[in-house]
Amino acid sequence: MKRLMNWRLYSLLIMLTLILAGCGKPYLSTLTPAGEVAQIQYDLMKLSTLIMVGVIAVVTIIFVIVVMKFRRKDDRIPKQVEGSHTLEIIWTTIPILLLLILAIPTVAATFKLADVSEMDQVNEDGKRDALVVNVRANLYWWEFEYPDLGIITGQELVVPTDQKVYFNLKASDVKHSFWIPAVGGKLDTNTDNINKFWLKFDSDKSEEAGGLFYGKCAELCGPSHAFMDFKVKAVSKDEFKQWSTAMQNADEQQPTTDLAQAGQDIFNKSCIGCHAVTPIDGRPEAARTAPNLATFGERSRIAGILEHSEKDLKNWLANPETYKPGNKMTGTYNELKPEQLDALTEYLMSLKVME
Amino acid sequence: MHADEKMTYETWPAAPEKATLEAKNKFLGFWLFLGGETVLFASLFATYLALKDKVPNSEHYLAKDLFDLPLVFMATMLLLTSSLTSVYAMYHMKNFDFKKMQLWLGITVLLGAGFLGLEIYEFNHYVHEYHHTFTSSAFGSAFYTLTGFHGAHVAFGLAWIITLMVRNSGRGLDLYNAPKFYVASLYWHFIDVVWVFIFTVVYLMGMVG
Amino acid sequence: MSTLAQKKGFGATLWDYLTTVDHKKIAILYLIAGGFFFLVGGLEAMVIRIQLAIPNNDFVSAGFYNEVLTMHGTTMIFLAAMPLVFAFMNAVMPLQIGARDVAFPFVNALGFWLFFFGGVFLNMSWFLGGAPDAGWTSYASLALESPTNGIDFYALGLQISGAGTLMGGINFLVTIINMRAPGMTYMRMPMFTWSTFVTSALILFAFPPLTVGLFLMIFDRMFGSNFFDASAGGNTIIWEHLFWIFGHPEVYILILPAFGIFSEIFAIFSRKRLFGYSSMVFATVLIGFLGFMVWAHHMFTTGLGPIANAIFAVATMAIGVPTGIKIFNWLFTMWGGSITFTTPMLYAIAFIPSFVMGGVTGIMVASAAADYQFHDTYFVVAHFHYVIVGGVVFAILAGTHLYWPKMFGTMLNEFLGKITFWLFLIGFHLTFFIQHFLGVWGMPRRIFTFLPDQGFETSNMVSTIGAFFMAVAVIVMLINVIMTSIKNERVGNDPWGDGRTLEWSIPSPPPFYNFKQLPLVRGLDAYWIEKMDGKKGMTPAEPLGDIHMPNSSFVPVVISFGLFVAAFGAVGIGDKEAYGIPVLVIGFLITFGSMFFRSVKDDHGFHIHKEDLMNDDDKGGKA
Amino acid sequence: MANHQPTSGNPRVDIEYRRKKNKEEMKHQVTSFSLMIFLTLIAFFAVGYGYSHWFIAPFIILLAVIQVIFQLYYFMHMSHKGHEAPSLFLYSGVTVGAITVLAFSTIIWW
Ligand code: HEA
Ligand code: HEA
Ligand code: HEC
Ligand code: CUA
Ligand SMILES: [Cu+2]
Repeated sequence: MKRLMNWRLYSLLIMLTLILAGCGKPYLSTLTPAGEVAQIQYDLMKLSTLIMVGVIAVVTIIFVIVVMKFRRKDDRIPKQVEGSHTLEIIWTTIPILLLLILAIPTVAATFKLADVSEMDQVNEDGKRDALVVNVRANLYWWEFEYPDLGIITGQELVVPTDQKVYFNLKASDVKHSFWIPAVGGKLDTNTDNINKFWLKFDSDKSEEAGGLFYGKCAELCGPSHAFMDFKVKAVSKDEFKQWSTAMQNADEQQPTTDLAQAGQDIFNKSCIGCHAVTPIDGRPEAARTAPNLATFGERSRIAGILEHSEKDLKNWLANPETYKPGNKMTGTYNELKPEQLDALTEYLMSLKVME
Repeated sequence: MHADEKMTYETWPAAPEKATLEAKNKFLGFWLFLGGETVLFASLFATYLALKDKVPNSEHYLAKDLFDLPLVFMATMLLLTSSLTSVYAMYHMKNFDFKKMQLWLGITVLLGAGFLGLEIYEFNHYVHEYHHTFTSSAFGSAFYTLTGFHGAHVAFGLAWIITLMVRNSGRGLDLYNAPKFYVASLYWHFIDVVWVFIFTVVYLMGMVG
Repeated sequence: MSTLAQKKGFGATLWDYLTTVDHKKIAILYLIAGGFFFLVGGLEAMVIRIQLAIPNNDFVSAGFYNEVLTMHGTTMIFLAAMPLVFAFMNAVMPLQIGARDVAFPFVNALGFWLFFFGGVFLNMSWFLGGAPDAGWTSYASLALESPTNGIDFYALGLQISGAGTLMGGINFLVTIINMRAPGMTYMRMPMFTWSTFVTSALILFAFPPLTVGLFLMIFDRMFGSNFFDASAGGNTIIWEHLFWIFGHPEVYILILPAFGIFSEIFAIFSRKRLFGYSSMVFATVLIGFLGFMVWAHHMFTTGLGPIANAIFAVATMAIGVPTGIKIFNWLFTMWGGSITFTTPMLYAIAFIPSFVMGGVTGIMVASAAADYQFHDTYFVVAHFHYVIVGGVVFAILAGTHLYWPKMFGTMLNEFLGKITFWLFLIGFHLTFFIQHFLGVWGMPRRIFTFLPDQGFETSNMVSTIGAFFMAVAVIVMLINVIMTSIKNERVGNDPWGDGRTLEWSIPSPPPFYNFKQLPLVRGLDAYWIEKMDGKKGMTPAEPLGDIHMPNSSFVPVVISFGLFVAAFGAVGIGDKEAYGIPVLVIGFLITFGSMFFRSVKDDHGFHIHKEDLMNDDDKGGKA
Repeated sequence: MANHQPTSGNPRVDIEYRRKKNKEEMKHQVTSFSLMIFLTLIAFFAVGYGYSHWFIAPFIILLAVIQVIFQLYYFMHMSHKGHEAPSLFLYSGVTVGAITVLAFSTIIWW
């Protein structure tokens, strides 16, 4: 009997762990932490879950006893008990102790995660060593600016692994929230101020997740809030170096085929007013009203959600509204004919900085 | 004691504002309401403090450029004095002297109206001299909302006291209307309390930057 | 006065309810209106769940989903849960303290009608261009951008109904402080009365910040001010603070009455006095107090900085302690008792594990650093539905069964009641348990759909199936209500047999003056004490005398209607429509005119004479 | 019941006594009024003379608080018996309000 119970409990636990870890995707789940921040938070989650399961267990045990043992059997009037001081003291102090066990690491972690002092530190050359990314959230798309490197990307954040990356967060229209679940908790992008925090991307975990983390907008921001996804490419420090150098040196890319040339012509007529195609964009923020497309050919998604295929790109260009209701591109250019779509697709897909 | 009993000088109780159950309820209910009003005004003050001198560009006037001490001082004196006159009114109410109560209430109303007049003049002045309006900046919005809420309270208090005076002018004091007068005077004092903080926090602290 | 009424026509009954100032009838009005809005909010919940059943679903569009989502939250909190607890407070609290009515019967009616017209106004948005779509929290930057008039309806509607709630709160406070029967000291008040007291105090202090916040929102949207416009120096965080300074106490405004109802149920159906009564009182007050110190736990990710986050995290956790005290006291009320499993008791029993699960996830999200992960995910959705549905809705359902005989004089069917219970319980856990996992797997809340291949499919389907169980449960309950009303088998004073407090000492439903003679209270559980002493009823504390009663009045409806009209005017002004200002003025004229009328016209009420009371059989609840 | 005042049995004497009490109280009221005016004057003068900001702000707020206490306890009679519930709720309101003001002036800094 006891064996059976044990066995049941054991399998139950295994099942629970499986559900807990198994179903979450490594590129998305907070239960597969892929960096220091997420790890700290995961540890807190585990600690609190442990305490809470304990609390629930105690309550459940008393509960079951009470409900089993004190069912009405006869018409006697039970003794009218007023209370018990001993019990009161017990169930006041034990919860306080449990909460202290949770509160201390909570406070420690809160301060640790908010420590961005390195952002202001400069070395002898008057430059900072820390890698800083300015994140600007816009209705349904993200812009990532590397102020010290002078480059800008849209929709896809590229970061080096195993080092702290610091973020300046803000929104240009309404409030959004910047969240890469597997790598660390979220922080809001406000319209009023700049929020700062840091994240760290673990190289091994990143490999397990396929080198690509899912990022999400976590604050209701309008109809397409559900689709305000972005992706994070975590690469080694060397690769990051290569990438950023390539970005810095990327000139305006010249089309290699006639079709792409035709695409560029259309683009320069209808789209360039909003979209830039070089990673170095000197215009002020307010003028940068659309994702930078310099690396579009190397993207993993279109508009954050669609597959990176020619078919999807044509669909998107033909009718963005179906894919992202309320997006800010719909209706800003003339309807595109199939051959124009072909040309634009050819051109856009050829936009790359890494060869 | 019933609210509709005819009262005389002899039978008039010491605390007419709390002599019947209805009166006690009204008295307490009104105090609780003032407790809520405290939070209401605190929220407005908090908003004002957060938005003080928050303007879109450097062309806007700030608190220290706007305010005019003598004007505020006059307004303050009017309102403070009106608080005292309403105390006089309640003093006579307790002594069952209806005529004198009405007289002092009348003075209170005049002082209150004077205050309101000054406030309207002041707002007008800011709008025309400084283009400091409700819509010109967050500072403007917060300033006019806080002072305007107070001004609206003054206006409402005036209307209330006048209504009471007119309605009861023909019939003198009884236990039905005494609590009404008392509660109205509490309201009036509360308006004064709020003003004390407005002139301190908004005007005086605004002056010193 | 049409008081000792016999059978009346429909028109007369309707007029009776439109003009009533009787707390028992107002309770019924709250029950009906709140119940109606609960169905509306539930229907909206079903739309949410159907839309989320499968990935990339197009049952509703993105924009419409946001409207449904916002209205679900707003309706449930403001127009369903709160009025429903108000229904029980109105129905029961005056009886529990041995009062003949609330302190301000007129204001009580006014409070109801303001709530009602505010709620109707809010829902008019569906037909007038679109409902609000910025979430029930209506965060300022999004709310200002929202293209339809929805947000205007939200701000104005909540302003009107909020005024009603505030009046209700003050009214209950004064009633409890001033109108307790002889012998009913504070420490002899039933737990439900205590929770009404603390809840009302929370209302008194929590609603003004909401009022201010809504005014700022109205001014910004309709009158061109710049409170939340960063480019003009404004700041959206002000709205967040104001909303949550209100919003957090609000959740305790909902749960404390629920705690009160359960306290009564545990005592009645265990036949035992509430264990640790004084610590229960203390815990209730403490929860109310702490409720004002923790609001920023909804804003951990706003960027307030580590100091604020740490302080608010620790303060929030502290609330677990008094709540725990209550949980254990309930368990030990049952301990050694003689438990019967009636429908109300089933809800109360199920409430304990359900609420504890919701409460402990509350402590988990209170851990600021961890909340950076939980915030705005389905984990939070799971948390608050566990406390709200497992706490508040269970209490409302339990209270409905418990107090139905007291309010209507007939018992709801126990068999159907238990079917409702089991369906609802199963559906509830099925719907919301899995959402904890969805949250930590990375599913944000307030998304109108989700993409496949993120691991969300199965769990969302499970959740939707659970919601259908709840819907069926609610439908069974509606059938129960209809059947019971048709059968209409009358019951006596104390239909559950083990009533402990004063309300069970008088007929069901009580006569309109409640107590022929005010009862003398000799201790906690006043009626139980008398029963144990072998007495039939309460000992009167006064000789039979005339009873003073307030007059009915139609003015509350008119006052509220005036604001309803004025609100349309305000919306018009926001749209720069020509009709705006005149309509606003007409509305205010109606309101202030009727207020003026009310204050100028003396209303001394009337007296029921001793002789009439004596003729009134013994149905007048001899004390 | 609150309307049962201590009586000497002779209504006339009582009334005389009460009138005298009222009169005395009215004197206190006038005194506190003068004090309030005085405090106001100090506040305005302090600002008029332009002392340092760090001194003036707390100083005039203190004056305001004192003045308000006069209002509450004398003008609004909170010093009288039967004001337990009013003061409980007023102070609760003040507490909530103070927390609000504190929060708005500390954690909305940008
Ligand atoms: C009835 C409503 C209700 C109740 C009672 C509660 C109760 C609590 N809530 Fe909840 N909450 C909501 C309704 C409610 N909440 C809603 C609606 C939201 C979302 C709003 C929105 O964003 O839309 C929310 C969101 C919310 C957040 C913000 C999450 C986020 O958005 O990121 C937080 C964070 O701290 C929180 C905490 C708590 C805590 C600590 C309690 C505590 O009071 C719980 C205390 C109870 C227990 C702890 C269980 C019993 C205790 C014991 C058995 C003793 C032993 C226990 C321990 C030692 C732990 N709640
Ligand atoms: C009192 C509060 C309350 C209650 C009782 C409920 C009850 C329910 N809620 Fe609610 N919910 C909120 C308050 C509440 N909710 C709030 C505040 C939010 C946040 C909103 C926001 O983000 O802004 C929210 C958000 C919310 C979400 C998240 C949406 C999102 O983030 O995108 C979901 C999703 O599952 C959900 C589901 C449900 C369900 C299935 C129920 C069920 O328990 C409902 C059960 C009731 C029924 C099923 C009745 C159905 C009745 C019928 C079918 C009969 C109809 C027929 C006639 C008219 C005759 N709710
Ligand atoms: C108003 C300015 C505007 C114009 C003009 C415009 N776009 Fe866009 N475009 C946007 C915005 C805003 C987005 C982001 C939409 C979203 O994700 O919500 C976008 C997104 C895109 C994307 C997906 C971006 C990515 O990073 O995945 C592509 C590709 C694109 N646009 C191409 C075009 C082409 C081709 C044209 C011209 C025919 C064009 N755009 C014209 C504003 C514009
Ligand atoms: Cu951006 Cu949600
Ligand atoms: Cu909260």
